[in-house]
Amino acid sequence: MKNEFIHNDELIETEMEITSDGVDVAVGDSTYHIVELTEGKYRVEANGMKKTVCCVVNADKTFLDIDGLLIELGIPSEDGNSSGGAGAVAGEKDKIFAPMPGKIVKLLVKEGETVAEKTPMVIVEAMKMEHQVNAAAAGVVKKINFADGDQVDTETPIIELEIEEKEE
Amino acid sequence: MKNEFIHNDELIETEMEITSDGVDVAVGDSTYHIVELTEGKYRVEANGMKKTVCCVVNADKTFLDIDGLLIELGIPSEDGNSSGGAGAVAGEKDKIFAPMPGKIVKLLVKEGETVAEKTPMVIVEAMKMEHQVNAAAAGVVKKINFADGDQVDTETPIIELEIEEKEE
Amino acid sequence: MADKYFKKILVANRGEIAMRVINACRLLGIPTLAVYSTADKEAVHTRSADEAVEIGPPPPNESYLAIDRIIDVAKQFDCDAIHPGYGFLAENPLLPEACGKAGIIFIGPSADAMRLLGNKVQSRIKMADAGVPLIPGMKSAGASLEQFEEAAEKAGYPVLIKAAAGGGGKGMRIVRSAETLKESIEAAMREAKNAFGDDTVYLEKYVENPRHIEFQVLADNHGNTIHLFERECSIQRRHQKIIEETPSTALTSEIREKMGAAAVKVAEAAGYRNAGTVEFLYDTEGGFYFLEMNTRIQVEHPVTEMVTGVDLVVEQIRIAAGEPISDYVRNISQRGHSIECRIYAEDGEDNFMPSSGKILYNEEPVGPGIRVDSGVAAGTMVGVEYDPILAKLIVHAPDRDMAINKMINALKDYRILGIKTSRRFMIDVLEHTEFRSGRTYTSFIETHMAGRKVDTDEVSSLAAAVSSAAMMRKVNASVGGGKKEMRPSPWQTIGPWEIGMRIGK
Amino acid sequence: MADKYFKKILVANRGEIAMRVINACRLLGIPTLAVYSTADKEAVHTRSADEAVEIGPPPPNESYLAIDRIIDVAKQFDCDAIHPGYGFLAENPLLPEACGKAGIIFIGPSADAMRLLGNKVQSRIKMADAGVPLIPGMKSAGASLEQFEEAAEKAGYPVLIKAAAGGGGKGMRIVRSAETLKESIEAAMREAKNAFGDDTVYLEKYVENPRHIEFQVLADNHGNTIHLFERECSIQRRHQKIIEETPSTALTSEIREKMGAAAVKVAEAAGYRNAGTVEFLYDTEGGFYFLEMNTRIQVEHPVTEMVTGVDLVVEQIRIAAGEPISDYVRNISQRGHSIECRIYAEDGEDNFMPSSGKILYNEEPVGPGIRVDSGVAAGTMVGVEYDPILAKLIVHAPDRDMAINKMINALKDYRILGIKTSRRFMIDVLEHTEFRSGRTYTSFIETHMAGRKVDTDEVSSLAAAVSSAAMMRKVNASVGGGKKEMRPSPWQTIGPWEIGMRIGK
Repeated sequence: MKNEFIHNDELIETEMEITSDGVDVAVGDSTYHIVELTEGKYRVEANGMKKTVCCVVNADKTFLDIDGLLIELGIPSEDGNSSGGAGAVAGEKDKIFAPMPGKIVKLLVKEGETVAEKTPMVIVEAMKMEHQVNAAAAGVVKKINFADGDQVDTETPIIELEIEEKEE
Repeated sequence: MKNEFIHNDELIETEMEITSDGVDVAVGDSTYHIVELTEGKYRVEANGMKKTVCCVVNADKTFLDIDGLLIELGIPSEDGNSSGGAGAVAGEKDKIFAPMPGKIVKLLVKEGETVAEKTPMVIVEAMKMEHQVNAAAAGVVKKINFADGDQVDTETPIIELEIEEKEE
Repeated sequence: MADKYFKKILVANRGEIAMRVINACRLLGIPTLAVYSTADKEAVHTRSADEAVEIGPPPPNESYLAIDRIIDVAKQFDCDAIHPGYGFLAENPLLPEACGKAGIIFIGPSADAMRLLGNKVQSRIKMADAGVPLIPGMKSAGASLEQFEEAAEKAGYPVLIKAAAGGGGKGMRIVRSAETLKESIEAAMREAKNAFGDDTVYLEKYVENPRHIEFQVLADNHGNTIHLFERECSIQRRHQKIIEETPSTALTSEIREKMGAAAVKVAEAAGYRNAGTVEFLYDTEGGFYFLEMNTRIQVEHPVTEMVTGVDLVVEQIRIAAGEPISDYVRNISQRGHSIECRIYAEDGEDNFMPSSGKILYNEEPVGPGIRVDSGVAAGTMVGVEYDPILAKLIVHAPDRDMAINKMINALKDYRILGIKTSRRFMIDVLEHTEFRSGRTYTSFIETHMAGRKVDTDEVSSLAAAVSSAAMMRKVNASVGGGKKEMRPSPWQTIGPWEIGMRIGK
Repeated sequence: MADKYFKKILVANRGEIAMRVINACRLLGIPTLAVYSTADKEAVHTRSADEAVEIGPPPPNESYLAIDRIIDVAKQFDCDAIHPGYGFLAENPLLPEACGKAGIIFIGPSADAMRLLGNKVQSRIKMADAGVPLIPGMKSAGASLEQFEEAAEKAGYPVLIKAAAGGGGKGMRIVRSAETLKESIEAAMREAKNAFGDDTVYLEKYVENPRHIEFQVLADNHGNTIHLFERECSIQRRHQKIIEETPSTALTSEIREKMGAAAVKVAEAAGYRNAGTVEFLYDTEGGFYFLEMNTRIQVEHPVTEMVTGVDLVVEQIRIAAGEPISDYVRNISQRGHSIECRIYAEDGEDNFMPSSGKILYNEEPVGPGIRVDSGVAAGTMVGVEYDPILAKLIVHAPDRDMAINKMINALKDYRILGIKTSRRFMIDVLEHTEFRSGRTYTSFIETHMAGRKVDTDEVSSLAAAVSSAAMMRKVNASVGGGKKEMRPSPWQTIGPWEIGMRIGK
């Protein structure tokens, strides 16, 4: 049985075989022996390591807890796209979104301005705290879709950037 | 949606309707409004009473916890039989079983002997404790299938009784 | 039980603190009534109280802050006392006043004490008069930029801008040089205005490498005021406490006694009743300065309970009912060590960005000396309307080293999926040698955790492997074996309502 | 942590006590190795230790009692200490002897102390010499029926027949008249033979309306022996404790001091080291009689931990490593009240008949002052091979009334489905006015609960209603709406293995 997942823009392929007491999952060079303890809770053994990992699947993502570290993987849909995964939005470095629905306190850049990576772009207030959103990459401010005081959701980009192309 | 359950040899019929936030289940004159809190955990409201009840279904029984009280209901199969429910074995008052796999320490009756209800019949040792099994009904000992010192399981009756018929 | 103290207590709060109050009432055999907004129809506190009454739509000022509505419900449902928890109305003097008029007991201090202590500027003046040590700074709120500039020069940079009505880091700014003073004052005023409806701010000397040490106090109506030792709450991110402990590694028994006496003096000077907390800044030379007194039960009260054996919410109820502080409580000592970690809906791997969504999985750690005060369960929707605290994890052990070990294990065993938390971040703090050695200054996270990077790529293979196994639960075997034909089982969605709805359609 | 005491500890037990030891080791940062029989391949202790080694088939004498095998595993996997828990090898002097030969530390008393105290007859003689009060009765085991008859006449009926090697109610019989003496001796001998391989029994006066009060003791290798106050364990069914508490409502501080001193005297007379428990019978006139000393950690040790703040298993490990009892432990006091309820796999509604099967649902209560020591989880198979204890529920509160309320609520919130437990029975005990008033004699259940009838018919409608709702989870909606066509979803079976197997087919 094969599966594919997306993490930080990278595709991870797995191959699973049923064993007498659980499954063996091969990922790259490693094979993980996995036993379900209760629904959502798995014991994993690989290369002498033994861990209990929790995982649930919801919509197009898997949610995992590995020793307190939370990871989400995207599940590609049939047509090859994925909306999920913490890394899924990382491909959209040219768009600045509000971290959560809130109000724009102050825009810190203007259209046409050149910004470096990590330049503070906008302050959004949500849950009674101010959150500063920085540029994920260097570039030029192409478009600003809101003004100070506007309510924003997390779907519409506040600022759109023209990303500087780097050697990669 | 209709369901049937068996409790202490009696059939209980229920009729369930879906509501906006859960289900309404009618049993006899009462209607219970039930909302699932998490899998296996339900909030029940009826006649001003409000309770959290746990219930799981396994094989042909439902297992419930009502304020620490444990109840099992049998689910009748398509052909009308039920193997489940605490009351299911109550129909077999003519057979004396070991409460759990163990060893017969001492048979207290002989074939042909007439016994009253609650007469001690046999002592079985299991889990390092002696358990005395009493007659569930008055009758005559028809057959004894084991001898002192024998290992017994819970499937084969240790003693078979000829039950005295009473006016019922 | 001889005396039940009250007929029924209305719990004017939500989340873990509402559950905490409900549990204390169950302990005393007092029935509880929960109030809830429409967003909390299925919340844990709503379904846990003996009765629950809807009081309005999600925005707090139309529900949890609606004093008139809450008083009406209390009267209608025959409640003779109201417990405000923390946050919401807990420090609003209008609630005890409204209670007084309605003949209902408010479980907390008087409106007057609240007003005095709620104003940071006034309370500083009062406490200075009472001889309690204060941080050098402005004696009153600044009106002009010049006044601020002058005060800053006098105290010496760095200085701190604080909201007069504030708390919890809101409306607070550290200023390290004169150039950034103006913009910091403006930002602080903006936040203060939004958070408290009052943009008054003031300035004081910023103590470098301080610890935040606070003392729990209890005062009854019979003239007794006692302290229940300290809590150290130095581990803060953005001025918000995340890890608290007691005893503090910094205090000698001599200093503890001095600070405890000062805390009692503060409460007495304010004419305080019920449970409160006196906050001090503690410097590296053993000096301590009064910051403020919080007029409510604190988020971090459980660590005090763990080392003293006192149930503070029970004591709040007893004191409100007119009982004197019992001998049991007056004779307490500190026993062992306790640590609390706050479980917030925030991303510890991404600058504590608030997180919202549905809790898909919730498993709490159990075992000797482990306590979880939680306000959520699997299926709970965590929105952005309310305080992002989900739960508190508290441990107790004979000594600090063992308490740290216990907390690290408990954080690993505490499984919440569906929303982000900072459990891994807190594990990294607890495992840090500086934390282990007790050098816990309020700058700890800035100093030691700023460079922290978690490489999730390292565990991505493991994550994908377990995800594969979990997918087995997601696909419906009866549909067929091929990968193409797999589809989600209609029964596998978390969220009970969806099930009824699907069948209903 | 400065000192880890041991490199690795082998836990020679299973169930909740193995988990308890593993948790204490995690607290100290000591790695653990679990041993397990093939029946326990998926048991909670097997998967919780850092390493786990299979040691044999299910029958205890081929696995958990196989000393040679356990010593071999300890040597092979570099364990320098063994903790035996309770039951199994805990009181078998051959284990400490084998440990000594292998250069492994046994976490417990010496073989000599175990031998002396393990023999009830010998230990009575020793303690009588030391001046510890004893119940009148035979000074040694009876050889002939005449000797028993004579001793019974002298002590006066009722008398008690007890196994010399026994404990836990096995091989024990109360005899109220001379006519039933013979058959009772025979039954006791039979049980003793089966349980301990030794049919030696003896006779003593049976004290009517006694309480079972025991004292926890700790003794180190530096000449210090202390007691950690009492536990009252009077609530017993078939001589098996089910509810324990501390402090006892029967003791004045004067009598507590006297009994504590007697307990220390017993431990000192036996040359005892590590943790042990001295059991007394306490009569209605304030008299107390030495019964026996248990040379292990007890099932009910958590109540002592809750009121003293000491971690007894940690202390066992420290003492075994040669550490003196710490000042922290020596300066303890009793704080608040603690109660423990044992959660056995047994039917509280049917004469405590043992119950076996798979645990289908397991939800543990949480909250301030609630502790669960559990050895099971959802999916655990509970068989008949081993001790039927599943878990222990422990509460702590400022006073006894609050502790009782907390325990009743916690028992209701503790949900285990699939096997029977006696939670409802224990709730009924706790709610009984005689329990509430503290009149807890060992005859409590016989006297007050014998007539107890639970009418499950009363709640059968409620049960059927909830069962209907639960059936929705069981049927597969995709198959069709009609009742006839409903069938179980293949994914709804609890039990992870079945899933893999089904797909595999």
